[in-house]
Amino acid sequence: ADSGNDGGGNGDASAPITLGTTDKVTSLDPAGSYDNGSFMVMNQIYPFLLNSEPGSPDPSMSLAESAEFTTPTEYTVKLKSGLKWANGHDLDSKDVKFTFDRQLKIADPNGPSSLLGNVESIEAPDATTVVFKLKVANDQTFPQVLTSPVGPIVDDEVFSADKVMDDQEIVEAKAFGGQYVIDSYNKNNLISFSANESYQGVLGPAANDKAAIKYYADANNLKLEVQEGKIDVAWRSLTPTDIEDLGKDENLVVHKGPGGELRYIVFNFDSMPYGAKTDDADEAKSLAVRQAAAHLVDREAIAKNVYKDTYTPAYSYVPQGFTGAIEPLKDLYGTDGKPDATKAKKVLEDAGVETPVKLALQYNPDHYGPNSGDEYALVEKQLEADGLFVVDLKSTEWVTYQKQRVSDYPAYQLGWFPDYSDADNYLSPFFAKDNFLSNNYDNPEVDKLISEQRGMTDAAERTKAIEELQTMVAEDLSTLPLLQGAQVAIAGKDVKDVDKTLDASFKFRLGVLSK
Amino acid sequence: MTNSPVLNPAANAGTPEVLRVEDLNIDFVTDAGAVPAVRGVDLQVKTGEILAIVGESGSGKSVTARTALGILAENGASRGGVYLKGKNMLTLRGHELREARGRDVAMVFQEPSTALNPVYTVGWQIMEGIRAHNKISKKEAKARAIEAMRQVGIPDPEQRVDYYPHQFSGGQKQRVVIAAALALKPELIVADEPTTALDVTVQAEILQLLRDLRDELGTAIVIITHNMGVVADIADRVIVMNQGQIVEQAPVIQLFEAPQEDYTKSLLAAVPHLGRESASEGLAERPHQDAEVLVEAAGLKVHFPGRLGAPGFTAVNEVDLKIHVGEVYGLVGESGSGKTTIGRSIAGLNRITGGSLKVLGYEMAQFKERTFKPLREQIGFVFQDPAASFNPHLTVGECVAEPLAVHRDLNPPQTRAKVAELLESVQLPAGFANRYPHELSGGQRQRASLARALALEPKLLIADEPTSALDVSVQAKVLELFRELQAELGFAALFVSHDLAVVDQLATWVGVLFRGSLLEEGLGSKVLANPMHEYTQRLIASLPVPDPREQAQRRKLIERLNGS
Amino acid sequence: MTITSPPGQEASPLATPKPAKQKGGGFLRYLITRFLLIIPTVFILITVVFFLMRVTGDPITAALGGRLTPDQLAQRIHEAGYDRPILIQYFEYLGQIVTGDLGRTMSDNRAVTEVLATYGAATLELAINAVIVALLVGIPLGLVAAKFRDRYPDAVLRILAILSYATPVFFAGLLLKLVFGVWLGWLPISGRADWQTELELTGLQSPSGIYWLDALRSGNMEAFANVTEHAILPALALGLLTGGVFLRLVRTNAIGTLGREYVEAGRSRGVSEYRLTTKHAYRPALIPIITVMGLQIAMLLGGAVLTETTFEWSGLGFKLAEYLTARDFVAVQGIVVLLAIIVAVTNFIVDVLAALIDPRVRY
Amino acid sequence: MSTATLPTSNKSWLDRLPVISHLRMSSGLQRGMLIAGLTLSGLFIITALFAPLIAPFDFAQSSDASGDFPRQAAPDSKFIWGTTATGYDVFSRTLFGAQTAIWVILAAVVMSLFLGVLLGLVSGYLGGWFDRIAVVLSDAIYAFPSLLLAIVMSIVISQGQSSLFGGVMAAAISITVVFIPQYFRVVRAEVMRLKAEPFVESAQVIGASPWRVMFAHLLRNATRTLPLIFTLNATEALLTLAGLGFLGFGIEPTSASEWGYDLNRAMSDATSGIWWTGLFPGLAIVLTVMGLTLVGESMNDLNDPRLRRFSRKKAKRITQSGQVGASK
Ligand SMILES: Nc1ncnc2c1ncn2[C@@H]1O[C@H](COP(=O)(O)OP(=O)(O)OP(=O)(O)O)[C@@H](O)[C@H]1O
Ligand SMILES: Nc1ncnc2c1ncn2[C@@H]1O[C@H](COP(=O)(O)OP(=O)(O)OP(=O)(O)O)[C@@H](O)[C@H]1O
Ligand SMILES: [Mg+2]
Ligand SMILES: [Mg+2]
Ligand code: NI
Repeated sequence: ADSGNDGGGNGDASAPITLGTTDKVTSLDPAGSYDNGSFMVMNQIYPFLLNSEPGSPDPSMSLAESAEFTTPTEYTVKLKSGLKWANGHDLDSKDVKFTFDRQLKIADPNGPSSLLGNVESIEAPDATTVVFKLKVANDQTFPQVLTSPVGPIVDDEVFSADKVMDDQEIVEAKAFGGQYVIDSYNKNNLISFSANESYQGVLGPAANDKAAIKYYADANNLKLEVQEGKIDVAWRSLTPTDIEDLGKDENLVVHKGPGGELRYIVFNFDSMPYGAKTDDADEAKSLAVRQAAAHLVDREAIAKNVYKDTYTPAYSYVPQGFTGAIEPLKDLYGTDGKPDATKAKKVLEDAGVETPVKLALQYNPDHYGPNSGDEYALVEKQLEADGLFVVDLKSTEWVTYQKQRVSDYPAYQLGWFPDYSDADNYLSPFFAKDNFLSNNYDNPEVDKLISEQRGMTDAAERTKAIEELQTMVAEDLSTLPLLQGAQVAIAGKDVKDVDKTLDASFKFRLGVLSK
Repeated sequence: MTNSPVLNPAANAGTPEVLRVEDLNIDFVTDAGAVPAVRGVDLQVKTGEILAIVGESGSGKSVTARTALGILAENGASRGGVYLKGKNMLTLRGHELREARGRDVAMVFQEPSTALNPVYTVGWQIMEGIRAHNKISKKEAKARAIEAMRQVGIPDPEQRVDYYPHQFSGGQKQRVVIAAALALKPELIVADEPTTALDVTVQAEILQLLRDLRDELGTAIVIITHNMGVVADIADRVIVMNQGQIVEQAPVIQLFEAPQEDYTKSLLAAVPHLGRESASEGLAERPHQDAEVLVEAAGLKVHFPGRLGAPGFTAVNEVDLKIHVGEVYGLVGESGSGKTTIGRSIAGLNRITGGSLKVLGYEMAQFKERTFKPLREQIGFVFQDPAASFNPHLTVGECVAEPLAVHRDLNPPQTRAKVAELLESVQLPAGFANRYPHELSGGQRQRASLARALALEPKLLIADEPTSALDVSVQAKVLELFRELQAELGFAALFVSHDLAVVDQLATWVGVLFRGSLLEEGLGSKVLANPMHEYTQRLIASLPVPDPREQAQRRKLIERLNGS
Repeated sequence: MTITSPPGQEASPLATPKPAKQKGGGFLRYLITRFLLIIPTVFILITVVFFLMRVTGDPITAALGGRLTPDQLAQRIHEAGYDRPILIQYFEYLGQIVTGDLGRTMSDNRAVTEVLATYGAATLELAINAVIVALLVGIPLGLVAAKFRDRYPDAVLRILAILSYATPVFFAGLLLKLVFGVWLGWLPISGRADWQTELELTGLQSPSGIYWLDALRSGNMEAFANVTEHAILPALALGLLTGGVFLRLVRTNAIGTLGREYVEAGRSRGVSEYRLTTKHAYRPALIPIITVMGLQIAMLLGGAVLTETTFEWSGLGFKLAEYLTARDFVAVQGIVVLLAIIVAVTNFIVDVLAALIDPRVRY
Repeated sequence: MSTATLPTSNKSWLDRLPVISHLRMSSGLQRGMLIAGLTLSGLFIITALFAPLIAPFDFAQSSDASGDFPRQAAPDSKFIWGTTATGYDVFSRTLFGAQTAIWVILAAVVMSLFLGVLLGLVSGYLGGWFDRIAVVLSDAIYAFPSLLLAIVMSIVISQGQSSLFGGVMAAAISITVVFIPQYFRVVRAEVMRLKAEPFVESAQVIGASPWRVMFAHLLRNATRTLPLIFTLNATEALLTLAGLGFLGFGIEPTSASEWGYDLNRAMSDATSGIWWTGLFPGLAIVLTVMGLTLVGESMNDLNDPRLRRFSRKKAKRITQSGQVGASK
């Protein structure tokens, strides 16, 4: 197999693009994985009904010719006609129905089927029509769901209806319908792609004929290889030091885009100081403690010192760049986004809280990157700086962390990466009743507004509701947002259009890159 | 060949000398400081002469002899001159030294098993020396190796040349070592205790071989030994060493018949002589035979299973014997004949695998440590190597008190008193109780060991070669003590030894063991003077006596036996 | 260690022993007995790891990104069957293993057997390279050190050996990477080949997975050069570590044998010192050395985890560390089973080898 | 070795202490190596003991009265070995790393010593099915790559918790489990050998109970070589700890300073030209392990008469100076 690697050839579209990453693939089967690494590859090889064009987070028609609510609980998608899979099979509504039925049936523990929680059933009345019957009416997030990890459409003649497929089987059956097909697949080591002639989606034909993804376990090696020009683009999880260093390299360009990742401290309303289940339970005092903490944290310092600005300060529950995102915490706490010890002291005094407040804080060292330790060491310092808090900082490994966080930790670190690019994905999982945080936060007004906004068909009205929600939660401080992640890709100078794909859809599209 | 050593022409003056040592001094540096090993030694060896160097352990025999090859341990330093055919081996270096080694002088070691490299064939090892000195082809070298092996009397040398050392018996290994030494026809062979590791019967053969070599090739031999019998058997001239110095030098007959120095006299006096001082002298029948039987073996069998599927080994086979109260039973036999195994079986250290063995009425076939334990206080045990039988971390007093601690309930002062009493009974000062075992000499340790064995006043004592690790002079004293104590306390004893003379001195009733079977039993004086079994005859004939004239007679006897 | 000849017929005057060739039917028996000993070792390790891994938590919690409520989590664990009695799971697993089915990994959904085949080849390649380096370094230098013991060559070699042992693979790796990769730019610092080469080699007909072998077979010398370039640093890092250990081992044993009487006997025959070292001392020293080297295979595999991680050598050790982090116990157990078998088989081979080299061993 | 070298007990107790007696009997290069080893090890121990006094800052301190520490600052007069990406002082962290290391080493080696010796003694002396099981088990564990075992153990034990004590104990226990078989094997082999020694048999024929034989007679004799294994295992413990830290299964930076972890974090620094964050912890590991190994190896050589060495020069000097006659 002679890839077009014979040097020279600059400027011609067939120069292969190599992407290096540390994000591993769990499974190529959309039913079997729910993580960034797998989804990144799926984005290259599977078609979506709706997908976001480079540069925009909003869904546009891809396989779909049209998609809309035909009744409040029926979302009807019309497919383009004459669609084909790379292996020559027809791509029609049967494939679509099969795809989603299969997700629901398999419901693999590692899979994203939970995103289809609102789907009652799927019907395919004819070859180009698919009707999604929904449980909740007018779900404005549903189009986004179709672009999410649960959205890749698979070939019903290849995939099994009730079992997660082996990657190799998928590759051998050429069951691809995205911009690319996989030529050779060496799991979590090397994947090589070539453009899919039969792709008719919104992304258009790939800007290069061939591409490859090389996997690294250690970001440091990734960094060295991009520096040496062995790969063209390095994507994600470089350490701040690496990024800074690579920025100095004149052959490389650091590309930054908005990030959907949010990092915050979660408070458990039962067990935090003065929490509902503590001996000296007092709602007002407990609120004061959270507020004082909000007054004291210096996000800019963390972003700059620990992350060298690869993260930005977050003053909101919805990351900047999303429709409806505002920064309520900037106004409510500290002064101009800076910490303010006097305010913190006052709020504690007013509530009659004895200082210093003892706070047990947990973070996780192995899931959110190696800098978590540094980050929380700094948070500890900031909280303790003025003698208002005494922090008992501990770390726990991910598996135990996940089991214990709900029951055992009064306050702890958590990060969130969205399933799809809608502000709702930052609100309902956290602040609706019985959310996955299980931190005993319960504000009926918030709960009500959350379920209402999902059904608001008027975009402006919905944006307002989202803004209002952010302010309400900022007052309650169920969680304390600290940082928002940026997307960083390092590419050789000769690589074009990297910035195009670094948008708020958080989808890395190999197809836009070229040399 | 019947020429007597006295008549050996080589002993006369006028023949050229091969080796001359002048004012040799050797010192070693050790942890404890410097050790003077050799002091002002002068000696000569002439062509065709057999010179024996005798002396007690540590007297500097080996160190002196090795300088003839220019071999000295790293931590040693020498002064003086060792002239081998005129070259000073102390100052010779590199190539010249290698030239001399092997060609002019060769060495035969004490332990043939360690002197041969286990992973190469014997032929390879013999050839190596040949090829180191001669530029000849492999084939030629092999032919010469085979020739050398034939010369030392190894059957089928053509095949055996490709055997590995472990495929030879101990005596054959020693022959191979001698063959390797002979291969280059050196003028001097240094043999450092070449027979000590061998059984007497084999020893006789090796000594005969050395003598033949001298006679046929005219090779000069320096033989180191502490066995006066060997000296009497083979030497032309004798050097007696003590504490690094030469005490006396004389032709062999003169030395034995008219020793000049006190040290030599005492040394000779201590050597046990077969047939003299027999314990059963004048007895006609077995004493104590009506007394109570303490140990009774009937068809006793001990079999050791093999490892990893290898066949096992029957060490004791169908042995019947009885030991009566107050009797000393002597057990002799060559190495590996099962003597120790019988002793250990009686003490419950070995399981028996067949037949019956009653010890103080207890059937050992149904041995259980718990039920046997009460009987243990009536059995004492003296081990061969006194150094190893004491726990190095306990004082002698603690060691001797050990049986008391286990079986008697004494308070510390009582124990101390008892220990002092015991030490006194073996003629050791009470102060020795506070010393550690290694701070005692070998003889003192064996006395302490005896004290421990007798602490509970046992009815039965098992002594497994209690003196074979000791020098003759020390051995004589320990044996004397043993005899006195036995007479005084009247315990019965199983006395195991491979030294017939020693057994005869102590035991009235003697059993001869051969490959696990008891060949014959009887009064010591009878068995040794008038052996019934052919094996016993050979055994006794092979034992060299420390008297050159008598030994010359005995050698004729052995030749006759061999001829038959 | 004292090698004493086994007890047996010693000299006897009445009959000359018949030394016969000892090898024969007994050897097969020895082989089989020794081979059967592999089974308990492997079985024990499987069992130990099985239970240890179950204590560490379940893979489902580990895999999910903190998006589920505790109830949902419990539900999913239940569905996957990880809340059943552990003994039932254990016997189920044993039954599976016996049929040669090691299951599928939980964290990336692959057949464990496939994982073993793919990454096992890489580890094998690394181990072979490292052992070659180690032998080339360890044995000659060890003999030199023994010969010159306590003189300067020895002191220098020993310090170097200790240094190589004292430097953790990852630190050595870091230094090697910095010097040869970053500063000098001579050698690649990670992976087993450039991605283009790798693509080509994996695309071959029935690849062996050992890249230099595949490159040679394909006849592509460029690929071979590329593969070799990549192999150098990892082989050095791991090989030098092991080589240092070998050096010390050879030195100690050679000194031991140099002090033996048969060496003295050789010397007394006028054999040269060079020959005494290389022939007399070396061969007998080899027996304990081989035995201990067999045990070193475990150390080598341990070192391989760190080496593979440092140099991104996608072998078993590298994968193992990853799967451990993911608490993917199906994968971990599979790898452990293989490692256990490798270790047990190596020790078996070593024992047999030692027995073959040592003429004294009778079967 | 089959002949025991007996301690010369007429010397003062000081001279009989393992290391000191070794130092006295060494000479030449061997002595040089022993002294170098002792110096390095001594440095390590002193650093560990007095880290809080010597170190200018705490191991997790990133600011002082004059403000936040610079990040990744090159060595200068205030931060003599520079600072890390978190602003910790490399010098202080390296010093405190010695403290962590020594805790882990001590805990691990002492625990494995205790258990391993006990098991080896009982198993070797009593034999039987217990012995057989213990041997197979320990062989299996011994044969398995120790680092991997330690990783698994550390996950099991710590369950991911990071407190100082928890972290240190988890590391220590993981290492303990790996080491027990080593002590077990050594002691058991020694016991098996000693069991056949006449002094043990002489206790048996006297009728001493198994417990008495084991603890009064065998224990002291069987543990003769342990100081040696102790030092060698200490190095292995240290390397295992560093390996754990490097792979991220070790102790968190805010609970204690650990060299392996620091090295891991320094990997990306090093490739960015920031050499000081990795070099010093790396060197600390190398030097400490070297020191301990040198001590262990020298002791090994000196314990084994075959390996012990006196120079011919020294012998010459002594003979020539004629002081021989004087010494006893
Ligand atoms: N390498 C050495 N280092 C220290 N001392 C030594 C060394 N070799 C010999 N000696 C000492 O030199 C003295 C003479 O030793 P040598 O071996 O010559 O005795 P020997 O007469 O042959 O005794 P044996 O009959 O026991 O063989 C002894 O005290 C011995 O301890
Ligand atoms: N534990 C054992 N396992 C296997 N064979 C053994 C064992 N103990 C002794 N033997 C063998 O049994 C035979 C008799 O041994 P024993 O020790 O009784 O001989 P011995 O007559 O005391 O010899 P020596 O004079 O050399 O002490 C020997 O061949 C020996 O190798
Ligand atoms: Mg001697
Ligand atoms: Mg015996
Ligand atoms: Ni030994």
